[in-house]
Amino acid sequence: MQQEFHEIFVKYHEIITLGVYGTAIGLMLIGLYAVLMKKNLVKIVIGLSIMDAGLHLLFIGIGYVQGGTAPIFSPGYEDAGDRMVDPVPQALVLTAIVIGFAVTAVALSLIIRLYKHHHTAKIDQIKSLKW
Amino acid sequence: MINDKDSQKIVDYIQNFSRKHSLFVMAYGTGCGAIEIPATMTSRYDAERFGIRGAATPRQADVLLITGYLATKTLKRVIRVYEQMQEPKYVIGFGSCTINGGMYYDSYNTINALEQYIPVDVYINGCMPRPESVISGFIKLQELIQQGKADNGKRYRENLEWYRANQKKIIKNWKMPDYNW
Amino acid sequence: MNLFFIILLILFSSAILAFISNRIVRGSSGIIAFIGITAASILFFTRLSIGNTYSFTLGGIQMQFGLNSFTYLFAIIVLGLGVLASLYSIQYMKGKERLGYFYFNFVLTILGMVGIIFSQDFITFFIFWEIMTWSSYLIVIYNGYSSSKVGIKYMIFSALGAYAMLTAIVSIKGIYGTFMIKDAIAAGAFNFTDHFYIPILLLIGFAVKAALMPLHVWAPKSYSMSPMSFTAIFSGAMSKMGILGMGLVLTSIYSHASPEVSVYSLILKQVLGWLGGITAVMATIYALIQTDAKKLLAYSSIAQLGYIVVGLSTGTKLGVMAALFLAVVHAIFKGTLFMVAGAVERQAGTTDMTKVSGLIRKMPYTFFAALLSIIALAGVPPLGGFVGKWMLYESLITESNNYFLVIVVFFSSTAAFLYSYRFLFGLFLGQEEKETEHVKEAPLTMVIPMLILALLLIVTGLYPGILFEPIAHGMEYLGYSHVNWDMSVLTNIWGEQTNMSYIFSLIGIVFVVVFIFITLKGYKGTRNVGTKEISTSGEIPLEHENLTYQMDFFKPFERAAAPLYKRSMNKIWNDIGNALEAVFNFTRKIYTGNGQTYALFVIIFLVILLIFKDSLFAN
Amino acid sequence: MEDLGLKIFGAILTTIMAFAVGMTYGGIVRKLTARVQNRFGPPFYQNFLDLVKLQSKKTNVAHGFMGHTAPVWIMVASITVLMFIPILNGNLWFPNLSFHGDLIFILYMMVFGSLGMALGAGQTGNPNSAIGVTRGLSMMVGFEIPFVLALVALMVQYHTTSIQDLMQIQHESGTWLIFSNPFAFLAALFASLGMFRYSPFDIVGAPAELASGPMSEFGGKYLGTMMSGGSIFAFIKLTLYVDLFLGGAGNPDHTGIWATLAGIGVLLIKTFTLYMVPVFYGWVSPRYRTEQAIRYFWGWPTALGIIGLIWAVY
Amino acid sequence: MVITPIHYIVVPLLAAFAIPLLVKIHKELPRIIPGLVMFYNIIISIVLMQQVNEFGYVSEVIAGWKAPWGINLIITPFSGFLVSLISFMGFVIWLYQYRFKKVIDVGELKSYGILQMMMITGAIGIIITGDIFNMFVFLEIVAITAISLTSFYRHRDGAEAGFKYLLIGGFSSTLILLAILLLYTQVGTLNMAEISERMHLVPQGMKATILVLFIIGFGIEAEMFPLNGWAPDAYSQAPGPTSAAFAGIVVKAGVYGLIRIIFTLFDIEGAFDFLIIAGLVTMIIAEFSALKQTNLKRMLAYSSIGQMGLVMIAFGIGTKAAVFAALFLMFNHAVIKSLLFMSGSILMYNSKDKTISTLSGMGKKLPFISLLFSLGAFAIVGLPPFSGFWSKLYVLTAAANQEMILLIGAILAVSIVEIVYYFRVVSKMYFAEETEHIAIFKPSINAKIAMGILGAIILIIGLYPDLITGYLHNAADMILDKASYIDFVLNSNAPVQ
Repeated sequence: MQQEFHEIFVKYHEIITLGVYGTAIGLMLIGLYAVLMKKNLVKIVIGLSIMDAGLHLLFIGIGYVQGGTAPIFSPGYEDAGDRMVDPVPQALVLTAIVIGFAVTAVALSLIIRLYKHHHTAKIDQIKSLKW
Repeated sequence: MINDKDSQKIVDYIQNFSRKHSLFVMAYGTGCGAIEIPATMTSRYDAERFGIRGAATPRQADVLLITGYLATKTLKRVIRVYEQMQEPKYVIGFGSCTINGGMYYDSYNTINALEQYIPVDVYINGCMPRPESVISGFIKLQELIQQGKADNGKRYRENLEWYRANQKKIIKNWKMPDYNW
Repeated sequence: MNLFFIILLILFSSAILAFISNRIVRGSSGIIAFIGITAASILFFTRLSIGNTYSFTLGGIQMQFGLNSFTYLFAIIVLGLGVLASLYSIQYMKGKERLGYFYFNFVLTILGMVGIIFSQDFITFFIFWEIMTWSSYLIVIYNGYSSSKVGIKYMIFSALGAYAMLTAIVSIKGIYGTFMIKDAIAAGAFNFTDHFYIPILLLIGFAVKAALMPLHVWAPKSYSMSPMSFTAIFSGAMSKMGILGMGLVLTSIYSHASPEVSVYSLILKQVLGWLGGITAVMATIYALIQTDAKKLLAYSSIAQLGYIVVGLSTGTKLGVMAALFLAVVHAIFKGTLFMVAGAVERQAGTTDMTKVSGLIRKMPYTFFAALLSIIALAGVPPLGGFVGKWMLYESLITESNNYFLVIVVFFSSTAAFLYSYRFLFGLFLGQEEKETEHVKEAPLTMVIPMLILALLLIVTGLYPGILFEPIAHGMEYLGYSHVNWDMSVLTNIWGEQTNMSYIFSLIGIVFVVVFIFITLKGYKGTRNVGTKEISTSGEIPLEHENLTYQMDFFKPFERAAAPLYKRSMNKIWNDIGNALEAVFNFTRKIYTGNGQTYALFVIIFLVILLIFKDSLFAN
Repeated sequence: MEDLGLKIFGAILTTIMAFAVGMTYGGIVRKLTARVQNRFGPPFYQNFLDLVKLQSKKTNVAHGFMGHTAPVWIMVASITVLMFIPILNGNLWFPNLSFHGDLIFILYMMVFGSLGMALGAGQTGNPNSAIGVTRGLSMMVGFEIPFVLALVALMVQYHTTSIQDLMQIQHESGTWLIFSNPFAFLAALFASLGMFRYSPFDIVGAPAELASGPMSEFGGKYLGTMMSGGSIFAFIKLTLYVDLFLGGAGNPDHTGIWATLAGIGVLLIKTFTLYMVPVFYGWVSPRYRTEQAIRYFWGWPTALGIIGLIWAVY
Repeated sequence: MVITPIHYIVVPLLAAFAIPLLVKIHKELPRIIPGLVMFYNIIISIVLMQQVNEFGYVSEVIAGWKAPWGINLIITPFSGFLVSLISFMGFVIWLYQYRFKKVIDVGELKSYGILQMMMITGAIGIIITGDIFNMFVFLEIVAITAISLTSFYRHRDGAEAGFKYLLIGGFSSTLILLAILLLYTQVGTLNMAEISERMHLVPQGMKATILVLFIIGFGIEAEMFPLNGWAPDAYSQAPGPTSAAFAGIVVKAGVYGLIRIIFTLFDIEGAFDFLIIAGLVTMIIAEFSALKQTNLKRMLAYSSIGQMGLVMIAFGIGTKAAVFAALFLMFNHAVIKSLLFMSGSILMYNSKDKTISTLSGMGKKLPFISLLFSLGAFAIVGLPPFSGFWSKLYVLTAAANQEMILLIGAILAVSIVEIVYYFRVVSKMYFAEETEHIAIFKPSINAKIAMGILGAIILIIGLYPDLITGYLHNAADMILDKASYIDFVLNSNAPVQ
């Protein structure tokens, strides 16, 4: 099973890479669209999250090495040094996900607060601070 | 060396001569007589040849010319103007009205005899007196001045109480400053 | 410890003390300020001599204090006027609020001016300049919120000037590598060859304080709004700081301009001269329609400063001498006049000439001081003001050949008679009003400084040489050689003379003779009467009737000169200000308040930067 | 010290002469005016009579110190200016102090009296006085402009600010300045109209309107002294004009008694001729309002002055 | 106990998380503990600055992995200066806020203490870390805590400001992360020294792209126009001490990031010019907008943005003198703007509707606060003899050395605008008739002491700037000396603790 996947990966490596990158960038653009165009606060936050997700995907994609293994020196994989996927992006993405989570949490709490005060979640109606 | 009395005489003569020939007239145009003044002053009768000219303010004037009837209301102003003139000063009553009230002798608001309120040096008779008689009146005044008989200011000062009493009879709300000049 | 620092420290500590002491003993700060300024002056005049210098480093910048004969001249003005004004101030400010605040800034202003006089490098110059500016700003707004708008105007223009100056200063540092005034001049910072903007910017900076034409709009209200004891200093001494700087810059421009670029310096001469002339004319014209004596004096100050600038702009010996002489004399008489206005304000409650009149019998000494100063201000012989004017005209006619400027200046000077008369008439002559019956002569400590200054005017008229001596030394420091002067004979380069001592004695003799004649002749028959005893066509004015002619005093002139009144610089500046405010209002609309817009900004900025990244971030 | 005595004598003589001539001119003008108006007119010595009468007034009213000294200022100004104006060119008798003051000084000193009187008039408290003063001062701003333009033109043209030198130049060159710079002269002439305050520029003291304006509170000795001062001043103005534009009088080469008298004769002729200009102008003119007067002076006279100045410079 | 840079991070974090526990012991502890921690921070700073003076650098390797493999903390004269400044400001701000409100609910107090300490920790972390991703993490810590603090008061506008901050901050984090990602793909390392060393390998286009992303990411934190939409709202809605902390701490960290990126990581000359332009535009727009503000704190916020623009300009000039001036500006801005925010919040607290027009009569009601506010106003507009003057002078001199006359003109023209709106407030405070009579909230004594300390610093530095210029010169040297930084981090020839 694993072998099959591996072969498929090797075979369609470029397509998959392209797909991953494309998906990542697409996600980011979708997120961006949501952030810039959607009026609803929640949707904006969702957009932010999608954007983050796209970015994370991009990270992972970049860290991928063709036919890579987990970046762990374990028995049977002593020679895996060349084939290891880059561990750093993964570590970074982990951190970034956590941060993104925190941001989303704070954002949602703020939205609740805003909704309480303004009775709306439309961003263009929440403009008491201006000029 | 001439003594003091003689020199005083000479000085007096010069002073009187110049006073006589330089009469600044404060023409108080109270009544209809004022119409004669321009005629007197201008080309035809030319009073200036006698040194007579108009003065705009009582401070500079020598002669107070009361031209015609004097309403009780006006009297206050006349007295004020008269008192503001500086000595030696002279008063000419112009026209019959200043002598005895003339055609206004029984008017309720016209004074009859000017002399009761301020001393008068020369009266000019007539209603109206023509410029000729005005000039002759002035010449009479000049003669008086030359002789040193025109002592209008002195008379007023000395008989002030009498004049005041008369004035106050006419002017009910007396709010005049005291005569102190 | 160095003497320069000691003097500054005395002033500084007396400022602080004055600030504190008012909380302990009410009203004591005035005395402390007076003592402090006097002590500093005594120390200055007895212990410091011309040529002393002291160098030190602060903030990595080499600085120097020193005293040269040019600045010494201004020290006389500042400290002399400072002592008298602070003496005057004690009674004038008595019973007012925030005395600590006032005196703190008062002394600090003087500290600033003394510091300017001490400074031999641009940085200390600028530091003290700014100290002077903000402390005086704080006094301008002392009289409450109504004056704070005025204060803001003052501060804006001061800042404009100061920053123009700062630009020039740092440019000098950048280009010639020095902050020392002397080194900069020697290096040719002012010689117009390249970097011609440096002297121009410096001149703009000084022109603000000297209230030169387009930059003068702060002055009238600032002068009239601040307490008069301070305005004496403000107009008398502080405006001279602008003259000090202008003198320094202009003379070095004229003496260092190389022949091939001297045409620029000629243009500068003309431009400055005409600016000065127009300032004089316009300020005079506005002065004579004022109804507030303080404002009148304020405008008159501007006009007088215009003359001084005209004198400086000539750059000739006589012209500069005239300007410096006028500067000193202006300090004297304008100091006196503002003190007079203050005395009237204190005693009668207002200086509005439509409300106050006929104070001459009530405040005879004040009137005497005012009379002498007004004579000097109008430039009528034989007082000091005339000497300055004479030299100014002679220099314009004989030396710099600027004939039409003479006419302009003369016009202003003639029109100055109008407001001079207006001032005296408005406050002191005319009917004695019922409202001012209670008025009494100002207290002794207010009268004494006024009289001292007024008498100085006589001295400077009779023996202008007393002032010529320091002026000549100062001019020699500036690079003029063989400055001729005489104790009381004024000479122009064509050889014509005016002998002040003859004039003085003749006027004196004739005055005494005629005065005795007119007093003794008919002495008995002469009666002194009050102002109610006037010939009013026989009418006796009622109590409430006002016989004083004060409104629209120079209406005929106003009508005749109507085109001159049409355009006011004030209006132009206001328009500029409004336009700027509109711009500011527009810019803040950028912050729409919509978070999404902000996000859009970010993305747009990102996209723009990415598009232009290669040109922006090339190696 | 003998020299000083002589000088003082000369000074007093000058003053007396100026006074006498001024008063007589005034009388003659009155007479002439009367003749023009088809009147007989007062005698030419009428002004003296007026003066004596005024001085012999027994009572006087003074309004405080400034009011008291107002005539004094006029006299001071008149006599001081007189002392600084050379009456005859290079004459020993009348040099006075003319080497110790120049045109600029005289320009300023000439307003001294007006200002002094204005202050005196102000103290009287009479509103008419104040109005008159404002009119007078405003008008002064008017006529000073062409006047100064003319004077500056002269100074520039001949590189001197001394009246004595200007006279000398005219004497040496044989041409009067009126010919070498007619525009300046015209400007100055127009200015003189305002200076003499004859009609149409007599709104200052407009008798019927302002009760003689600044003088309205002065009588007796005050008015008399003012009159004398004014007479001297009239002479001063005329002499100044003659000195500046009409070649002056007197010959520095002949300073004998007869030459002096002849010089005075020439001076009288010239001054009288000049005096007639404002007088004639006045006879045929109604009165201007103040602003009209000012505009008048700022119009053609100023233009002429500017032309004169340009003429002088180039 | 040996004091090492890690204490900066560990101690406050530990304290922050200990607070919820300590509350159980005593109610007052959440108030006091931040103070102790801040004070400890100051001690660390003093000790470390001594070492920096002695050896030039102090560095710490975390978990024994030497750079470039592990994360290292490094204190150079530059970062040491900033860290000391932040520590000091942190302490002063704590002093100010201690008993700021007498009655406050413990939950709030607790969370406030935690957030604030984390924010300061984050800011310090940004500065002392040598690893770019670590920097990102600290930046996020700062951002999240700052957002929370902005909306700390649970009123309407606080939440709004917080949300805007969050929205823009989200972009910031995304872009920085993207930049780090791209950078990593190019150089394969996250250690800043090593990145810098390998930077020449990166193709030009890529380099510029990364730089753009970084600039925008950090520019948001550094309040660069047009990325600063969040700033006025956040400043004006945050609690007073937090506003002060924004000006004194958060922005400093943002600018540090920007400077570190531009000066150390990249070798692109164009970035300097860009900084000048961006700074200039930021300054102009911000100061212009400030003029017409009615809310005092918002006005101060715009002013703060303007000041940061000036700092950017100064860094953009790029010479040693300019960098020195920029550091001086940062110092001054931290001190003065904090003072202004502190005193301003008290003034606002006492005015009816937080507008400038209701400030009338404050000079009498709150003389000390008003005096300090005026002092701050005078100092920030650069009037001598206050400290603001010197920094402005140094900036201008540095610009003049490059003959940038127009730049000088622009800076000074904007300063005039600054003068106008500050002096308007001052004159309003002192000279306007009192319009509203409301109960006065007197600041506590410790707040007065805190403000007094800042005021004294302004005065003392103004009168004798040499006290601080030595450190600043060292710091400026370090910023420009990229090679020795790289050399030090990678070769570790300085003492490692």
